Amino acid sequence: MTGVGKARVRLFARLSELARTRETEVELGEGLTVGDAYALLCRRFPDLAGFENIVMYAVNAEYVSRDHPLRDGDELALIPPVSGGARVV
Amino acid sequence: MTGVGKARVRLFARLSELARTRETEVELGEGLTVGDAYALLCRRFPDLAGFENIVMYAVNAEYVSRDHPLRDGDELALIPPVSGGARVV
Amino acid sequence: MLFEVVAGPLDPQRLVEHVRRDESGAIALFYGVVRNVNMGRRVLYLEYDAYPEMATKVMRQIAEEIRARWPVTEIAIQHRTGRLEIGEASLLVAVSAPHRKEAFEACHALVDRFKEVVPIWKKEVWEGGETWIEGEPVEHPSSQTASDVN
Amino acid sequence: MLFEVVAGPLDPQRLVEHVRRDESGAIALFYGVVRNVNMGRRVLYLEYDAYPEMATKVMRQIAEEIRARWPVTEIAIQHRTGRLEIGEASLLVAVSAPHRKEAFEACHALVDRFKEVVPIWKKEVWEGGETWIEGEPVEHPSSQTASDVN
Repeated sequence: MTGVGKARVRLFARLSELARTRETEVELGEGLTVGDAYALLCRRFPDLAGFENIVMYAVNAEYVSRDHPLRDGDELALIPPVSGGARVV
Repeated sequence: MTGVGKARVRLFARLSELARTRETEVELGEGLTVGDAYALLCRRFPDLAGFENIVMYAVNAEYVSRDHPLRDGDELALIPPVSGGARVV
Repeated sequence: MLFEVVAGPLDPQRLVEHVRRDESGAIALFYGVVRNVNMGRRVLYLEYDAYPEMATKVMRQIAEEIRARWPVTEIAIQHRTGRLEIGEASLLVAVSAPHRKEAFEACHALVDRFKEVVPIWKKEVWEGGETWIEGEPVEHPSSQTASDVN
Repeated sequence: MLFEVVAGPLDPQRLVEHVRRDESGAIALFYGVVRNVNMGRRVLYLEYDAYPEMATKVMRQIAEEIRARWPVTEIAIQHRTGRLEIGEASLLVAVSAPHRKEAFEACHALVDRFKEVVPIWKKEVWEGGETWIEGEPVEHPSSQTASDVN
Protein backbone atom coordinates (compact mmCIF):
# COMPACT_ATOMS: atom_id res chain seq x y z
CA MET A 1 0.00 0.00 0.00
CA THR A 2 1.39 3.34 -1.11
CA GLY A 3 1.05 5.97 1.61
CA VAL A 4 -0.39 9.18 0.11
CA GLY A 5 -1.00 11.15 3.29
CA LYS A 6 -3.29 11.14 6.26
CA ALA A 7 -6.86 12.06 7.12
CA ARG A 8 -8.01 13.19 10.55
CA VAL A 9 -11.03 11.24 11.80
CA ARG A 10 -13.59 12.61 14.25
CA LEU A 11 -16.04 10.47 16.15
CA PHE A 12 -19.15 11.58 18.01
CA ALA A 13 -21.82 10.36 20.40
CA ARG A 14 -22.22 6.57 20.49
CA LEU A 15 -19.32 5.99 18.06
CA SER A 16 -16.87 7.98 20.17
CA GLU A 17 -17.94 6.00 23.23
CA LEU A 18 -17.49 2.69 21.39
CA ALA A 19 -14.05 3.68 20.08
CA ARG A 20 -13.16 5.36 23.40
CA THR A 21 -11.78 8.33 21.48
CA ARG A 22 -13.14 11.43 19.79
CA GLU A 23 -10.33 11.69 17.31
CA THR A 24 -7.87 9.51 15.38
CA GLU A 25 -6.10 9.36 12.02
CA VAL A 26 -6.02 7.06 9.02
CA GLU A 27 -3.16 6.57 6.58
CA LEU A 28 -4.45 7.03 3.07
CA GLY A 29 -3.78 4.36 0.47
CA GLU A 30 -4.23 5.25 -3.21
CA GLY A 31 -7.93 5.90 -3.93
CA LEU A 32 -8.98 5.11 -0.36
CA THR A 33 -12.66 5.96 0.06
CA VAL A 34 -14.64 7.00 3.09
CA GLY A 35 -16.16 3.49 3.24
CA ASP A 36 -12.68 1.93 3.08
CA ALA A 37 -11.60 4.17 5.95
CA TYR A 38 -14.53 2.98 8.05
CA ALA A 39 -13.48 -0.64 7.41
CA LEU A 40 -9.91 0.21 8.54
CA LEU A 41 -11.27 1.83 11.69
CA CYS A 42 -13.36 -1.26 12.45
CA ARG A 43 -10.16 -3.31 12.58
CA ARG A 44 -8.67 -0.82 15.04
CA PHE A 45 -11.90 -0.35 17.06
CA PRO A 46 -13.85 -3.61 16.72
CA ASP A 47 -16.91 -2.17 18.48
CA LEU A 48 -17.50 0.10 15.49
CA ALA A 49 -18.36 -2.90 13.31
CA GLY A 50 -22.02 -3.23 12.42
CA PHE A 51 -22.72 0.49 12.22
CA GLU A 52 -21.80 0.82 8.52
CA ASN A 53 -25.44 0.90 7.52
CA ILE A 54 -26.60 3.63 9.84
CA VAL A 55 -23.61 5.96 9.93
CA MET A 56 -23.33 8.94 7.61
CA TYR A 57 -20.03 10.48 6.55
CA ALA A 58 -18.81 14.03 6.25
CA VAL A 59 -15.53 15.22 4.72
CA ASN A 60 -14.43 18.72 5.68
CA ALA A 61 -17.88 19.30 7.24
CA GLU A 62 -19.92 18.35 4.14
CA TYR A 63 -22.00 15.19 3.88
CA VAL A 64 -20.51 12.76 1.30
CA SER A 65 -21.33 9.26 0.08
CA ARG A 66 -19.29 6.24 1.20
CA ASP A 67 -17.48 6.04 -2.14
CA HIS A 68 -16.05 9.54 -1.76
CA PRO A 69 -12.20 9.38 -2.03
CA LEU A 70 -10.09 10.84 0.77
CA ARG A 71 -7.20 13.24 0.21
CA ASP A 72 -4.26 14.22 2.35
CA GLY A 73 -5.33 16.63 5.09
CA ASP A 74 -9.06 15.82 4.90
CA GLU A 75 -11.16 15.72 8.03
CA LEU A 76 -13.47 12.70 7.98
CA ALA A 77 -16.36 12.69 10.46
CA LEU A 78 -18.46 9.66 11.35
CA ILE A 79 -22.03 10.87 11.85
CA PRO A 80 -24.51 8.65 13.70
CA PRO A 81 -28.20 9.37 13.04
CA VAL A 82 -28.77 12.87 14.40
CA SER A 83 -31.10 13.75 17.27
CA GLY A 84 -30.96 17.51 17.73
CA GLY A 85 -33.50 19.24 19.89
CA ALA A 86 -35.10 17.87 23.00
CA ARG A 87 -36.67 14.65 21.74
CA VAL A 88 -36.86 12.02 19.08
CA VAL A 89 -38.53 13.25 15.91
CA MET B 1 -91.32 56.07 28.74
CA THR B 2 -91.03 54.30 32.07
CA GLY B 3 -87.56 54.59 33.57
CA VAL B 4 -86.32 51.16 34.74
CA GLY B 5 -82.72 52.04 35.55
CA LYS B 6 -79.54 52.90 33.74
CA ALA B 7 -76.81 51.21 31.74
CA ARG B 8 -73.25 52.41 31.52
CA VAL B 9 -71.97 52.72 27.94
CA ARG B 10 -68.34 52.41 26.92
CA LEU B 11 -66.95 53.53 23.59
CA PHE B 12 -63.61 52.67 22.04
CA ALA B 13 -61.30 53.55 19.18
CA ARG B 14 -63.03 55.34 16.28
CA LEU B 15 -66.40 55.43 18.06
CA SER B 16 -64.96 57.14 21.14
CA GLU B 17 -63.30 59.71 18.89
CA LEU B 18 -66.55 60.36 17.00
CA ALA B 19 -68.55 60.73 20.23
CA ARG B 20 -65.70 62.62 21.91
CA THR B 21 -66.17 60.49 25.03
CA ARG B 22 -65.14 57.05 26.23
CA GLU B 23 -68.10 56.64 28.55
CA THR B 24 -71.73 57.68 28.92
CA GLU B 25 -75.05 56.37 30.23
CA VAL B 26 -78.46 55.50 28.81
CA GLU B 27 -81.76 55.54 30.68
CA LEU B 28 -83.49 52.22 30.18
CA GLY B 29 -87.06 52.13 28.93
CA GLU B 30 -89.07 48.88 29.35
CA GLY B 31 -87.55 46.17 27.12
CA LEU B 32 -84.89 48.49 25.69
CA THR B 33 -82.47 46.47 23.58
CA VAL B 34 -78.83 47.01 22.74
CA GLY B 35 -79.87 48.10 19.24
CA ASP B 36 -82.38 50.58 20.69
CA ALA B 37 -79.63 51.98 22.91
CA TYR B 38 -77.41 52.53 19.87
CA ALA B 39 -80.23 54.45 18.19
CA LEU B 40 -80.59 56.64 21.31
CA LEU B 41 -76.85 57.29 21.32
CA CYS B 42 -76.96 58.31 17.66
CA ARG B 43 -79.39 61.10 18.59
CA ARG B 44 -77.00 62.30 21.27
CA PHE B 45 -73.82 61.78 19.17
CA PRO B 46 -74.89 62.20 15.52
CA ASP B 47 -71.45 61.11 14.22
CA LEU B 48 -72.18 57.56 15.47
CA ALA B 49 -74.94 57.17 12.87
CA GLY B 50 -74.08 54.85 10.01
CA PHE B 51 -71.96 52.45 12.05
CA GLU B 52 -74.86 50.19 13.10
CA ASN B 53 -73.89 47.58 10.56
CA ILE B 54 -70.26 47.20 11.50
CA VAL B 55 -70.34 47.66 15.27
CA MET B 56 -70.60 44.68 17.60
CA TYR B 57 -72.07 44.87 21.08
CA ALA B 58 -71.00 43.48 24.41
CA VAL B 59 -72.96 43.51 27.64
CA ASN B 60 -70.95 42.96 30.80
CA ALA B 61 -67.96 41.99 28.66
CA GLU B 62 -69.75 39.27 26.64
CA TYR B 63 -70.64 39.62 22.97
CA VAL B 64 -74.44 39.83 22.49
CA SER B 65 -76.77 40.36 19.53
CA ARG B 66 -78.48 43.71 18.92
CA ASP B 67 -81.82 42.42 20.22
CA HIS B 68 -80.36 41.63 23.65
CA PRO B 69 -82.39 43.51 26.34
CA LEU B 70 -80.57 45.80 28.78
CA ARG B 71 -81.07 45.68 32.56
CA ASP B 72 -80.34 48.18 35.28
CA GLY B 73 -76.62 48.28 36.05
CA ASP B 74 -75.48 46.65 32.79
CA GLU B 75 -72.31 47.78 31.06
CA LEU B 76 -72.86 48.10 27.31
CA ALA B 77 -69.76 48.32 25.11
CA LEU B 78 -69.74 49.39 21.46
CA ILE B 79 -67.12 47.29 19.70
CA PRO B 80 -65.79 48.41 16.30
CA PRO B 81 -64.21 45.70 14.15
CA VAL B 82 -61.16 44.56 16.07
CA SER B 83 -57.57 44.87 14.91
CA GLY B 84 -55.37 43.40 17.59
CA GLY B 85 -51.72 42.69 16.86
CA ALA B 86 -49.46 44.72 14.67
CA ARG B 87 -51.27 44.64 11.34
CA VAL B 88 -54.52 44.04 9.49
CA VAL B 89 -55.44 40.37 9.29
CA MET C 1 -53.00 30.57 32.04
CA LEU C 2 -51.99 34.23 31.88
CA PHE C 3 -53.84 36.97 29.97
CA GLU C 4 -52.81 40.57 30.24
CA VAL C 5 -53.34 43.96 28.65
CA VAL C 6 -50.48 46.22 29.68
CA ALA C 7 -49.49 49.83 29.09
CA GLY C 8 -45.71 49.27 29.10
CA PRO C 9 -43.28 46.98 27.29
CA LEU C 10 -44.15 43.28 27.05
CA ASP C 11 -42.24 40.63 29.00
CA PRO C 12 -41.48 37.53 26.88
CA GLN C 13 -39.33 35.91 29.56
CA ARG C 14 -42.21 36.03 32.04
CA LEU C 15 -44.54 34.36 29.53
CA VAL C 16 -42.03 31.62 28.77
CA GLU C 17 -41.52 30.96 32.49
CA HIS C 18 -45.28 30.82 32.88
CA VAL C 19 -45.84 28.17 30.20
CA ARG C 20 -42.73 26.06 30.87
CA ARG C 21 -43.52 22.64 32.34
CA ASP C 22 -41.37 19.57 32.97
CA GLU C 23 -43.56 17.49 30.67
CA SER C 24 -43.45 19.99 27.78
CA GLY C 25 -40.76 19.55 25.14
CA ALA C 26 -41.76 22.55 23.02
CA ILE C 27 -42.67 26.20 23.45
CA ALA C 28 -43.83 28.36 20.53
CA LEU C 29 -43.64 32.08 21.19
CA PHE C 30 -45.10 34.62 18.76
CA TYR C 31 -44.19 38.32 18.64
CA GLY C 32 -46.44 40.76 16.80
CA VAL C 33 -44.21 43.70 15.98
CA VAL C 34 -45.01 47.20 14.69
CA ARG C 35 -43.98 47.42 11.02
CA ASN C 36 -42.78 50.55 9.28
CA VAL C 37 -45.04 49.96 6.27
CA ASN C 38 -48.66 48.85 5.97
CA MET C 39 -50.72 48.74 2.78
CA GLY C 40 -47.99 50.69 1.02
CA ARG C 41 -47.97 53.54 3.55
CA ARG C 42 -44.94 54.47 5.63
CA VAL C 43 -46.11 54.24 9.24
CA LEU C 44 -44.75 56.67 11.88
CA TYR C 45 -46.18 54.95 14.94
CA LEU C 46 -49.28 53.11 16.19
CA GLU C 47 -51.78 53.75 18.97
CA TYR C 48 -53.59 50.78 20.51
CA ASP C 49 -56.91 51.12 22.32
CA ALA C 50 -58.44 48.22 24.27
CA TYR C 51 -61.39 47.20 26.39
CA PRO C 52 -59.11 45.49 28.91
CA GLU C 53 -61.65 43.70 31.15
CA MET C 54 -63.31 42.13 28.13
CA ALA C 55 -60.05 41.57 26.22
CA THR C 56 -58.62 39.32 28.94
CA LYS C 57 -61.94 37.48 29.23
CA VAL C 58 -62.08 36.82 25.47
CA MET C 59 -58.40 35.75 25.50
CA ARG C 60 -59.34 33.13 28.08
CA GLN C 61 -62.27 31.95 25.95
CA ILE C 62 -60.18 31.53 22.80
CA ALA C 63 -57.41 29.84 24.81
CA GLU C 64 -60.00 27.31 26.01
CA GLU C 65 -61.12 26.77 22.40
CA ILE C 66 -57.51 26.02 21.46
CA ARG C 67 -57.02 23.64 24.40
CA ALA C 68 -60.08 21.73 23.25
CA ARG C 69 -58.50 21.21 19.81
CA TRP C 70 -54.80 20.62 20.61
CA PRO C 71 -53.09 18.84 23.52
CA VAL C 72 -51.27 21.93 24.72
CA THR C 73 -49.90 22.29 28.24
CA GLU C 74 -50.08 26.01 28.97
CA ILE C 75 -50.94 29.32 27.29
CA ALA C 76 -49.97 32.92 28.03
CA ILE C 77 -50.93 36.10 26.13
CA GLN C 78 -49.92 39.73 26.58
CA HIS C 79 -51.02 42.75 24.52
CA ARG C 80 -49.74 46.27 24.88
CA THR C 81 -51.80 49.49 24.60
CA GLY C 82 -50.97 53.13 24.01
CA ARG C 83 -48.40 54.52 21.59
CA LEU C 84 -45.99 51.97 20.06
CA GLU C 85 -42.98 52.80 17.93
CA ILE C 86 -41.74 50.88 14.89
CA GLY C 87 -40.05 47.63 15.98
CA GLU C 88 -41.83 47.40 19.34
CA ALA C 89 -43.85 44.29 20.19
CA SER C 90 -47.61 44.76 20.50
CA LEU C 91 -48.57 41.11 21.07
CA LEU C 92 -46.96 38.02 22.62
CA VAL C 93 -48.56 34.56 22.49
CA ALA C 94 -46.76 31.64 24.19
CA VAL C 95 -47.92 28.02 23.95
CA SER C 96 -46.23 24.99 25.49
CA ALA C 97 -46.97 21.40 24.49
CA PRO C 98 -45.36 17.97 24.80
CA HIS C 99 -44.40 18.11 21.10
CA ARG C 100 -43.51 20.86 18.67
CA LYS C 101 -46.22 20.25 16.07
CA GLU C 102 -49.00 20.99 18.55
CA ALA C 103 -47.14 23.98 19.99
CA PHE C 104 -46.72 25.56 16.53
CA GLU C 105 -50.23 24.82 15.28
CA ALA C 106 -51.97 25.90 18.46
CA CYS C 107 -49.94 29.11 18.73
CA HIS C 108 -50.66 30.02 15.10
CA ALA C 109 -54.38 29.30 15.46
CA LEU C 110 -54.51 31.30 18.67
CA VAL C 111 -52.93 34.37 17.06
CA ASP C 112 -55.38 34.14 14.13
CA ARG C 113 -58.33 33.88 16.51
CA PHE C 114 -56.99 36.70 18.66
CA LYS C 115 -57.13 39.08 15.75
CA GLU C 116 -60.72 38.14 14.97
CA VAL C 117 -62.38 38.60 18.35
CA VAL C 118 -60.27 40.26 21.04
CA PRO C 119 -61.52 43.86 21.57
CA ILE C 120 -58.31 45.74 20.81
CA TRP C 121 -57.95 48.40 18.15
CA LYS C 122 -55.07 49.93 16.30
CA LYS C 123 -54.69 53.44 14.92
CA GLU C 124 -52.04 53.91 12.29
CA VAL C 125 -50.37 57.31 12.16
CA TRP C 126 -48.46 58.29 9.05
CA GLU C 127 -47.07 61.53 7.63
CA GLY C 128 -50.05 63.86 7.38
CA GLY C 129 -52.80 61.52 8.53
CA GLU C 130 -54.09 58.70 10.65
CA THR C 131 -56.76 56.00 10.59
CA TRP C 132 -58.24 53.32 12.79
CA ILE C 133 -57.52 49.91 11.29
CA GLU C 134 -60.72 47.95 11.56
CA GLY C 135 -59.87 44.73 9.77
CA GLU C 136 -62.57 43.12 7.67
CA PRO C 137 -66.10 44.33 8.42
CA VAL C 138 -67.57 41.54 10.51
CA GLU C 139 -70.93 39.81 10.28
CA HIS C 140 -73.77 41.74 11.82
CA PRO C 141 -74.07 41.06 15.56
CA SER C 142 -77.43 39.31 15.10
CA SER C 143 -75.59 36.45 13.41
CA GLN C 144 -72.41 36.83 15.46
CA THR C 145 -73.56 36.00 18.96
CA ALA C 146 -71.76 35.21 22.17
CA SER C 147 -71.62 31.53 21.21
CA ASP C 148 -68.94 32.37 18.61
CA VAL C 149 -66.40 32.92 21.31
CA ASN C 150 -67.28 30.06 23.65
CA MET D 1 -28.16 35.18 10.06
CA LEU D 2 -26.84 33.73 13.31
CA PHE D 3 -25.95 30.08 13.93
CA GLU D 4 -24.37 28.96 17.16
CA VAL D 5 -23.52 25.86 19.17
CA VAL D 6 -22.90 26.94 22.77
CA ALA D 7 -21.93 25.22 26.01
CA GLY D 8 -23.93 27.47 28.34
CA PRO D 9 -27.55 28.65 28.59
CA LEU D 10 -29.22 29.90 25.41
CA ASP D 11 -30.06 33.57 24.90
CA PRO D 12 -33.53 34.08 23.39
CA GLN D 13 -33.41 37.85 23.73
CA ARG D 14 -30.25 38.02 21.64
CA LEU D 15 -31.86 35.92 18.88
CA VAL D 16 -34.98 38.09 18.84
CA GLU D 17 -32.87 41.24 18.63
CA HIS D 18 -30.93 39.64 15.79
CA VAL D 19 -34.01 38.84 13.66
CA ARG D 20 -36.02 42.00 14.43
CA ARG D 21 -36.36 44.34 11.45
CA ASP D 22 -38.49 47.44 10.88
CA GLU D 23 -40.25 45.78 7.95
CA SER D 24 -41.09 42.56 9.86
CA GLY D 25 -44.44 42.36 11.60
CA ALA D 26 -43.97 38.87 13.00
CA ILE D 27 -41.35 36.84 14.84
CA ALA D 28 -41.82 33.13 15.60
CA LEU D 29 -39.49 31.79 18.29
CA PHE D 30 -39.28 28.07 19.06
CA TYR D 31 -37.85 26.60 22.26
CA GLY D 32 -36.92 22.91 22.39
CA VAL D 33 -37.01 22.02 26.08
CA VAL D 34 -35.74 18.93 27.97
CA ARG D 35 -38.77 16.85 28.98
CA ASN D 36 -38.98 14.68 32.07
CA VAL D 37 -40.44 11.74 30.16
CA ASN D 38 -39.58 10.22 26.79
CA MET D 39 -41.02 7.02 25.36
CA GLY D 40 -42.53 6.24 28.75
CA ARG D 41 -39.22 6.52 30.65
CA ARG D 42 -38.61 9.07 33.38
CA VAL D 43 -35.57 11.05 32.24
CA LEU D 44 -33.02 12.35 34.79
CA TYR D 45 -31.04 14.57 32.44
CA LEU D 46 -29.67 14.78 28.90
CA GLU D 47 -26.20 15.06 27.41
CA TYR D 48 -25.79 16.68 24.00
CA ASP D 49 -22.80 16.04 21.76
CA ALA D 50 -22.16 18.05 18.59
CA TYR D 51 -19.81 18.50 15.67
CA PRO D 52 -19.90 22.29 16.05
CA GLU D 53 -18.05 23.42 12.91
CA MET D 54 -20.30 21.28 10.73
CA ALA D 55 -23.46 21.93 12.74
CA THR D 56 -23.31 25.69 12.14
CA LYS D 57 -22.53 25.09 8.46
CA VAL D 58 -25.53 22.78 8.05
CA MET D 59 -27.74 25.25 9.95
CA ARG D 60 -26.81 27.87 7.37
CA GLN D 61 -27.61 25.46 4.53
CA ILE D 62 -31.08 24.61 5.86
CA ALA D 63 -31.76 28.28 6.63
CA GLU D 64 -31.01 29.05 2.96
CA GLU D 65 -33.40 26.25 1.92
CA ILE D 66 -36.11 27.87 4.04
CA ARG D 67 -35.45 31.36 2.65
CA ALA D 68 -35.87 29.94 -0.83
CA ARG D 69 -39.35 28.67 0.09
CA TRP D 70 -40.77 31.43 2.33
CA PRO D 71 -40.37 35.22 2.22
CA VAL D 72 -38.73 35.43 5.63
CA THR D 73 -36.62 38.36 6.73
CA GLU D 74 -34.08 36.88 9.14
CA ILE D 75 -33.18 33.61 10.86
CA ALA D 76 -31.22 32.78 14.02
CA ILE D 77 -30.52 29.38 15.59
CA GLN D 78 -28.77 28.36 18.81
CA HIS D 79 -28.20 24.84 20.17
CA ARG D 80 -26.71 23.98 23.52
CA THR D 81 -24.30 21.10 24.26
CA GLY D 82 -23.24 19.27 27.41
CA ARG D 83 -25.44 18.24 30.31
CA LEU D 84 -28.96 19.72 30.33
CA GLU D 85 -31.44 19.38 33.17
CA ILE D 86 -35.20 18.92 32.84
CA GLY D 87 -36.86 22.19 31.79
CA GLU D 88 -33.74 23.70 30.22
CA ALA D 89 -33.81 24.82 26.59
CA SER D 90 -31.63 22.84 24.18
CA LEU D 91 -32.67 24.58 20.94
CA LEU D 92 -33.87 28.04 19.91
CA VAL D 93 -35.02 28.88 16.39
CA ALA D 94 -36.13 32.46 15.60
CA VAL D 95 -37.65 33.53 12.28
CA SER D 96 -38.89 37.00 11.37
CA ALA D 97 -41.13 37.76 8.40
CA PRO D 98 -43.40 40.55 7.18
CA HIS D 99 -46.45 38.43 8.10
CA ARG D 100 -47.20 35.83 10.74
CA LYS D 101 -48.16 32.95 8.46
CA GLU D 102 -44.72 32.83 6.86
CA ALA D 103 -42.97 33.26 10.20
CA PHE D 104 -44.84 30.29 11.73
CA GLU D 105 -44.54 27.99 8.72
CA ALA D 106 -40.88 28.73 8.09
CA CYS D 107 -39.95 28.34 11.76
CA HIS D 108 -41.78 25.01 12.00
CA ALA D 109 -40.20 23.69 8.80
CA LEU D 110 -36.77 24.83 9.96
CA VAL D 111 -37.06 22.97 13.28
CA ASP D 112 -38.19 19.81 11.45
CA ARG D 113 -35.26 20.05 9.06
CA PHE D 114 -32.85 20.80 11.88
CA LYS D 115 -33.69 17.52 13.55
CA GLU D 116 -33.08 15.58 10.33
CA VAL D 117 -29.65 16.82 9.33
CA VAL D 118 -27.78 18.90 11.90
CA PRO D 119 -24.97 16.81 13.46
CA ILE D 120 -26.03 17.01 17.10
CA TRP D 121 -26.75 13.99 19.30
CA LYS D 122 -28.61 13.44 22.52
CA LYS D 123 -27.96 10.92 25.26
CA GLU D 124 -30.83 10.25 27.60
CA VAL D 125 -29.93 9.29 31.15
CA TRP D 126 -32.55 7.66 33.33
CA GLU D 127 -32.54 5.77 36.63
CA GLY D 128 -30.14 2.87 36.08
CA GLY D 129 -29.28 3.40 32.43
CA GLU D 130 -28.61 5.63 29.47
CA THR D 131 -28.85 5.56 25.69
CA TRP D 132 -27.96 7.66 22.68
CA ILE D 133 -31.14 8.74 20.90
CA GLU D 134 -30.52 8.27 17.21
CA GLY D 135 -33.85 9.13 15.69
CA GLU D 136 -34.95 7.10 12.70
CA PRO D 137 -32.18 5.16 10.95
CA VAL D 138 -31.40 7.26 7.90
CA GLU D 139 -30.90 6.24 4.30
CA HIS D 140 -27.50 4.83 3.57
CA PRO D 141 -24.97 7.55 2.67
CA SER D 142 -24.67 6.29 -0.90
CA SER D 143 -28.22 7.54 -1.53
CA GLN D 144 -27.99 10.41 0.96
CA THR D 145 -25.37 12.62 -0.57
CA ALA D 146 -24.31 16.16 0.03
CA SER D 147 -27.01 17.38 -2.36
CA ASP D 148 -29.63 16.56 0.29
CA VAL D 149 -28.51 19.47 2.37
CA ASN D 150 -27.91 22.01 -0.35
